[in-house]
Amino acid sequence: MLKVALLAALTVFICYGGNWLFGQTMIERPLVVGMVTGFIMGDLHTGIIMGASLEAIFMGAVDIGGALSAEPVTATVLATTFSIIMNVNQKAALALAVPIGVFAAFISMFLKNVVMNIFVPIINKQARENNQKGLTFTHFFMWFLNYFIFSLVTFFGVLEGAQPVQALIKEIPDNLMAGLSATGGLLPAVGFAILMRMLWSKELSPYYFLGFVMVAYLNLPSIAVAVIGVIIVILNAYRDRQLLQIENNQKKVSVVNTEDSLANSEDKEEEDFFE
Amino acid sequence: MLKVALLAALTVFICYGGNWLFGQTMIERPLVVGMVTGFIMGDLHTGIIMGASLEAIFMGAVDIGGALSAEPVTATVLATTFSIIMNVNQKAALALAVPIGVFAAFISMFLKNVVMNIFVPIINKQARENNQKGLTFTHFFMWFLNYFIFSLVTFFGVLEGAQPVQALIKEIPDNLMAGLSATGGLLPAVGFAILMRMLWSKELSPYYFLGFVMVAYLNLPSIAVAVIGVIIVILNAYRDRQLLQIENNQKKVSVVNTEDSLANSEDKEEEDFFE
Amino acid sequence: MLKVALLAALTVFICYGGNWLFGQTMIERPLVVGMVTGFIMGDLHTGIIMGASLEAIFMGAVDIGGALSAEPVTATVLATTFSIIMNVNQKAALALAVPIGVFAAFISMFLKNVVMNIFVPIINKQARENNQKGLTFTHFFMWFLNYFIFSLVTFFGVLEGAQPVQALIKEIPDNLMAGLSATGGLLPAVGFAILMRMLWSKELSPYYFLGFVMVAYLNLPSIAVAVIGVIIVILNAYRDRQLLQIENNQKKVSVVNTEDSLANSEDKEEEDFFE
Amino acid sequence: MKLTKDVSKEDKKMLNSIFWRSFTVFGSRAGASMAHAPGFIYSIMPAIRRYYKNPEDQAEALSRHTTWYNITQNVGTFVMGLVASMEKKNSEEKDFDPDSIVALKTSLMGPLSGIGDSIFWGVLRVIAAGVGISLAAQGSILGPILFLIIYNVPSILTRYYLTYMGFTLGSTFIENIYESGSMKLLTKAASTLGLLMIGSMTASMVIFKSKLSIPISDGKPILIQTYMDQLFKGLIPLLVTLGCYWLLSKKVNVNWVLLGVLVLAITLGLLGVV
Amino acid sequence: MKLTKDVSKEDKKMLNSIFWRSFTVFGSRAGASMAHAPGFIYSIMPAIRRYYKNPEDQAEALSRHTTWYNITQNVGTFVMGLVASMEKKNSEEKDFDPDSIVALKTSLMGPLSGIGDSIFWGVLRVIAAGVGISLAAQGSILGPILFLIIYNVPSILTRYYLTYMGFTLGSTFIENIYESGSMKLLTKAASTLGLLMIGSMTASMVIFKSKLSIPISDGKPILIQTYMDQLFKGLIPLLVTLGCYWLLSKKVNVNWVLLGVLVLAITLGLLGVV
Amino acid sequence: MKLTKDVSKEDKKMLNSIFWRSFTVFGSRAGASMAHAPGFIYSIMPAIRRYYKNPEDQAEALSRHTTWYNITQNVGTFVMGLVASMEKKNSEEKDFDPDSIVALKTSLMGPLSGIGDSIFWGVLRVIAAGVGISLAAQGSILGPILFLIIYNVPSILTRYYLTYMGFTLGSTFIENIYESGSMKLLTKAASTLGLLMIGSMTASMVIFKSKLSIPISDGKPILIQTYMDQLFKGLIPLLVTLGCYWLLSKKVNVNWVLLGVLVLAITLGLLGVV
Ligand SMILES: OC[C@H]1O[C@H](O)[C@@H](O)[C@@H](O)[C@@H]1O
Ligand SMILES: OC[C@H]1O[C@H](O)[C@@H](O)[C@@H](O)[C@@H]1O
Ligand SMILES: OC[C@H]1O[C@H](O)[C@@H](O)[C@@H](O)[C@@H]1O
Repeated sequence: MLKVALLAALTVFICYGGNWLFGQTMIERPLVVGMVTGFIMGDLHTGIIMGASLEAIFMGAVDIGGALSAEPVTATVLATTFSIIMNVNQKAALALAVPIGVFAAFISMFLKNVVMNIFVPIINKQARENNQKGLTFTHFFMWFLNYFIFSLVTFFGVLEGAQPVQALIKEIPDNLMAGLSATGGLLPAVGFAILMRMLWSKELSPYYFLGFVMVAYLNLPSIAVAVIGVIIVILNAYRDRQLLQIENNQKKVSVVNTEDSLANSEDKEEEDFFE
Repeated sequence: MLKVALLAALTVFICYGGNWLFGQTMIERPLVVGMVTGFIMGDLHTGIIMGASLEAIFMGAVDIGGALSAEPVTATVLATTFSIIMNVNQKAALALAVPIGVFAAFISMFLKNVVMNIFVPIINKQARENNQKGLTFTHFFMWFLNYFIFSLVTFFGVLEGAQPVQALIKEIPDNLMAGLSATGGLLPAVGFAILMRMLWSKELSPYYFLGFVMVAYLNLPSIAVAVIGVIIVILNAYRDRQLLQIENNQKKVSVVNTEDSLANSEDKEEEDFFE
Repeated sequence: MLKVALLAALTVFICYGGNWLFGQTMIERPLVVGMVTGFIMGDLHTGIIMGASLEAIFMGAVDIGGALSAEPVTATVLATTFSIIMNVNQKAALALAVPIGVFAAFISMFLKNVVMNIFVPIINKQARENNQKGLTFTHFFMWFLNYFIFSLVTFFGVLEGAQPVQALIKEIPDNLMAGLSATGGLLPAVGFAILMRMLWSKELSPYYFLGFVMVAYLNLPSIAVAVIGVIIVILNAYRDRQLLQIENNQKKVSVVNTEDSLANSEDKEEEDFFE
Repeated sequence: MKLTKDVSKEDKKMLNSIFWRSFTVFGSRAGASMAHAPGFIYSIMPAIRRYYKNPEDQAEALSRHTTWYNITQNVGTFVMGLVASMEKKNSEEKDFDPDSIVALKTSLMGPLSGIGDSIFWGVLRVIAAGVGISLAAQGSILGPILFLIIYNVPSILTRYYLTYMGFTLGSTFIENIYESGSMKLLTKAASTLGLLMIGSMTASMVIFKSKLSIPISDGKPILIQTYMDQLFKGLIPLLVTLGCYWLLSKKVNVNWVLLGVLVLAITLGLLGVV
Repeated sequence: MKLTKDVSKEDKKMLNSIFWRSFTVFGSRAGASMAHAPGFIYSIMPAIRRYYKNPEDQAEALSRHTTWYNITQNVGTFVMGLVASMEKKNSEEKDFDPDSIVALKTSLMGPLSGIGDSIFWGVLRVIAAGVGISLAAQGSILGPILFLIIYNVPSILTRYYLTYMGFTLGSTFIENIYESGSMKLLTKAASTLGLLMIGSMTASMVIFKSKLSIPISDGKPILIQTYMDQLFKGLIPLLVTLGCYWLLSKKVNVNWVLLGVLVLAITLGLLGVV
Repeated sequence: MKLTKDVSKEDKKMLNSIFWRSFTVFGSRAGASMAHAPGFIYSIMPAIRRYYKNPEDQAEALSRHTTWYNITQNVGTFVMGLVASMEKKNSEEKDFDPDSIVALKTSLMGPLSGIGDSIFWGVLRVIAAGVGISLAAQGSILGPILFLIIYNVPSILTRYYLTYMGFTLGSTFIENIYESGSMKLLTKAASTLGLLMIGSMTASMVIFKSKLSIPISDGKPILIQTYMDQLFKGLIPLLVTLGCYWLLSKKVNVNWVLLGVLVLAITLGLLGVV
């Protein structure tokens, strides 16, 4: 069991750490993680199939602005391992993946956002001293430390989890299980809210709802929404450019005509009404 | 049978009169009327079920600008009563509801728009004399009179209609029946035309057709059309406001530049072409 | 067989030649050609049914800017004739129609665009000499010659094709057959590209993609796309007109304010960025 | 909540009274010349009593409102609030033109009914009925109950807040946005939404299905309706509605139009078309 | 009807003659240099005969029109009417520049064909064929007949009214709207609609289906087409069409493009891709 | 290709180095105050070394970039290239304000992440996963492989070209378009697309299904979810997302929001709502 635990932890380290060290190439997604786990645990076929199921389940588990709703690597590795090695029923393993993912997401965020704060003064110091070697080392050391610690979750998860997990599945009340699953469905909202904070403006907010309706009521896939979006944006840009030129021309003219100062104050009033 | 007729007329009075005395709270719709009739006639379950069917049938029976295509209360009360009390086959009762509704709608409009005209001079007089009590009384008396008379239709409908109705159903030629049903489908057009008169302008007419296409070809439910409508309207309003400001600025400038009088006459020509 | 060949050639002449002599009334489309062939070959019913099938197959075979992907008349006449007279299996006949159509399209284009060039100097001469009778004669003679020659294809196709066709169907490798069918699917692209050349502009190109998405993802039929298109165009035209008036006003003002020459050069720069 | 803040206690009492009375506004209908004038007068009475102490002034104000009144009722309270604020102004300022009250009131009827009927008849009622029908069809009493709740909660809230909004925004505001050109924008926005919704209602609620069919020698007959749908879905409902609109815009009386549609439908029925 | 009102009796006769002759305009096609010039000359002859009495002038006018001509034919009558009005003007005014006739004619070919082919080939024919096919598929002769009626009634009406419209609007109008900038708007509107429709035609009429599939050890093979559709529906038709457009815009001869697509399709077939 | 043309050989070497280092940019995350500053510093180091020969200047430049950094990474190289060009300028011009480097960098984070995350997380990944899942579900190893290829080819190309684009466009360009007002247009375009995509992601990826139902005496129970969908599809996901946004906009810490949603979901679970 120790060997399995080690291998599982290693898989997490490779897939999760690797993903973030090498350009977020999405090798952290269940599709890939499932395959890798299957390969390492000696049942590639099961790994691929479970990866497919988990990818669908974790479709909404996006990592945006550092907020993630569920951490897919740990979830996939544990679920797949349980299924291959410990003969946990495949459906039960899938059901377990969501709460594991939500739990792992919290640990990951705690590590990255809170624990790793201890390096802040070090980095500041190294920068002040132009210690470039040091900065490079710190960067990679932080990476190693973070993902090493994080892999321990999986290590102990497998080591200690073998039996309890089986028991747990039977014991966790259905309601709690349903609640944990629901978190996986609702948490992506936070990531999107972070993005919205960056982009939201009253003037453009209708487009948010337009995008929503296009999926909710017209069932458009994201590529179609994107293409329509680009179309809208280009058409708007031409219009905006035309108006910008008119306004720029107007500004030049108004330099000549001085009574404009008066005009502006009137415009203000109107604007207030619409805000 | 007298008791049934009385109860039915009472139901009409309560639901129809009540709806219009108390804020048009839609207690005149078949869903509610069916339930009430069922309760009063002693078979709540049948009432509710028939209300559901009739609500669907009368979905287009809207009362707009005072024009209504079918009067749902009389139709629902009679159909439900016939079905519960007189064991008229439920399907036959539903089929009968549309012509009854169309007929009742004409009576209702005749009462409200023609007969009630007799009160016009009275109201004018009371207003001129600052007779506030009188005005209040007239208001409520008109309400009572109108719906009382109207309820008589149902009263005699039940009293005299018991047997004849059964016969009628068998005798009315199918073609006529189909025609009467079709009126229920086409008459809402008049209500919408009344609304269109209020809002139509050549410039905005495309939106009417857009709304039509959104339902006819994209099968969008009304809530989705409304949301998309609000989105369009807001986006347009921002654009319009921007243009309004530009135009207002221009007007101020043109006060200075006098050759504009010439300009305007040219614009006119162009406009004529587009109209 | 000679008689059949003559009749078939005649049908092509009537339908294809007739279509283009009398206002392109679409009597060249399989629906009509199938019926005519069926009538002439003595089996109207089969003709109509095959016409329906072929119309669907040749739906994309449009003749635009003189480029056509498949010539439907020869294809329909031959397929229908083979089926009625030679008892070629109906499905096989339909399968054969596409390659025949593609082949016939090339011959037709070769005749019209290359061979018919020989008349160019004649027409120039007659015009120079104000020989109106001559011009009229040349016009109709070109028509006759072109479609007469073209009908020979069908004549020999039937005369020589009777047996070989049966053999051919068995011999043509499936792959080649598939390739020939695919040409029918891809060639309309050329016609549309010709139209695009006439209309394309960077500013309006988004509408091309919008039209594409409306069919590909919303499955709208062409009438709905057209109606939505008209709606968009009208709304845009109102906006454009408003802006045109503003710009025209501005031009008049800028005659007075001379520093505008400077302004324009600045605008240029911006524009370059967006192009 | 915000809206009611700056209103004096007495005005609040008056507005609440208008709000309650407004429920009865469509109780009576005085024919084609006055329509709901009696209900409007009854609703606005508290304002008239409050601002005019003099019986002659009250009589004058009451007479003013004997003219045609008809606006979607839970939106109409906006106009009532507005009229209240204008009557107040009229009672205070000597040179206020009382005719402007009726003028403004009348000019708002079209746009407000257009948008109001679209939203309440066209959207809210339809959604509420959708929910209600599917519950009631299974015999559940929740059907009608939910129907009433879904429809009336937003409806009554609208009625309430618009009463206050009309009053606090007041006529100066209305005049201001008229002058600045913003009124055009507001009307345009309302009309756009209204027309869009009416278009959608035309497609969903005006129904026409022909049962004409072409007999086929061997095989089942061909339904004409199928081909009309292929030409353009809902063509007949669209044409009938546009036809009615065209007649109304030519000043044909609405009753003739109603009768015309009725005759048309029955004729089509007798001819076996529908 | 309105359009024909202000036209003199003789001009009406001439326009009717042009209308009838225009049916034959595409009868001949004089290759890649003149295209339908002979048909155009034949159609416009009545105008030339009417306005130029002098044989030399007639010859000049005829020669003028030996240049390339090609416009969707039932829309092209607009240009014929317009040319008639310009020839008239040229015969009356000494300083009229006859070159402008050909210039205007040529400049209208693009937009008018774009919009014309879209509407007639892309919409009207498709609808008519839709109706026709479903009837004919059941063996009914109504299929082809309705097909012809649905297509030709609007088509011939268009041809007729545009003949008059081109003539009555005349060249002054065209010049005016060019100057005022409205021509840009009209062209933009036509091009917008045209491009939209061509886009929709690309999606519905350019067809590509790969039969390539990936074998699965146990289970049925996976169709590549499914995954291409998941990437973007109709990707290949779109790319092929854009490719053709790109080649044409690089002045590649259309015959080479046609040949290229043919070779491509057959190659794909031989390779077992389609 | 075009973009790399005018860049000197040494600058090319530097940019390639930045490109490669940028892959590690998110390797470390230094908490809520610096985020990915270490990775950014490591990535931009080649530029600092190249343009500043003096250790003090290097130290200053390094310190400058110890501030919060976080942008969708394959889009962030645009900022890296831009910063490189600004550091260059700073090293050459005496009166260049080095603060503007950090200011510009920071101001680009929002829009670039918005659009970047939408395109890469929202569109590309979803398409790639769609293809991948359907293959992998049948046990084919092509699933994960195609998933990686479809996602990474465009992703890495973007990363590469944006490095160069940021550098060659340079800060003058950015300033110019800021002044001319075009920056507003660009930001608007990016935000529009971003918001549209986030809206679509809200509808497709935020999931809520209530299992509450109303028991029916005779017949199967009525699912509440059906009626909520009738009111407005995806209402709860929309409200939850808007709620989160509202909290964030009120400066509530994101961790509290996360916790809140967690508690909400579990509570709903315990109450038997989901
Ligand atoms: O939002 C920008 C960026 O933020 C964090 O670094 C991660 O969540 C990334 O996945 C995301 O692209
Ligand atoms: O159109 C406004 C108004 O007119 C009448 O009063 C009735 O038809 C109401 O239902 C409607 O809201
Ligand atoms: O494109 C204009 C015109 O070109 C050619 O004459 C033919 O292809 C016609 O079908 C087409 O309408």
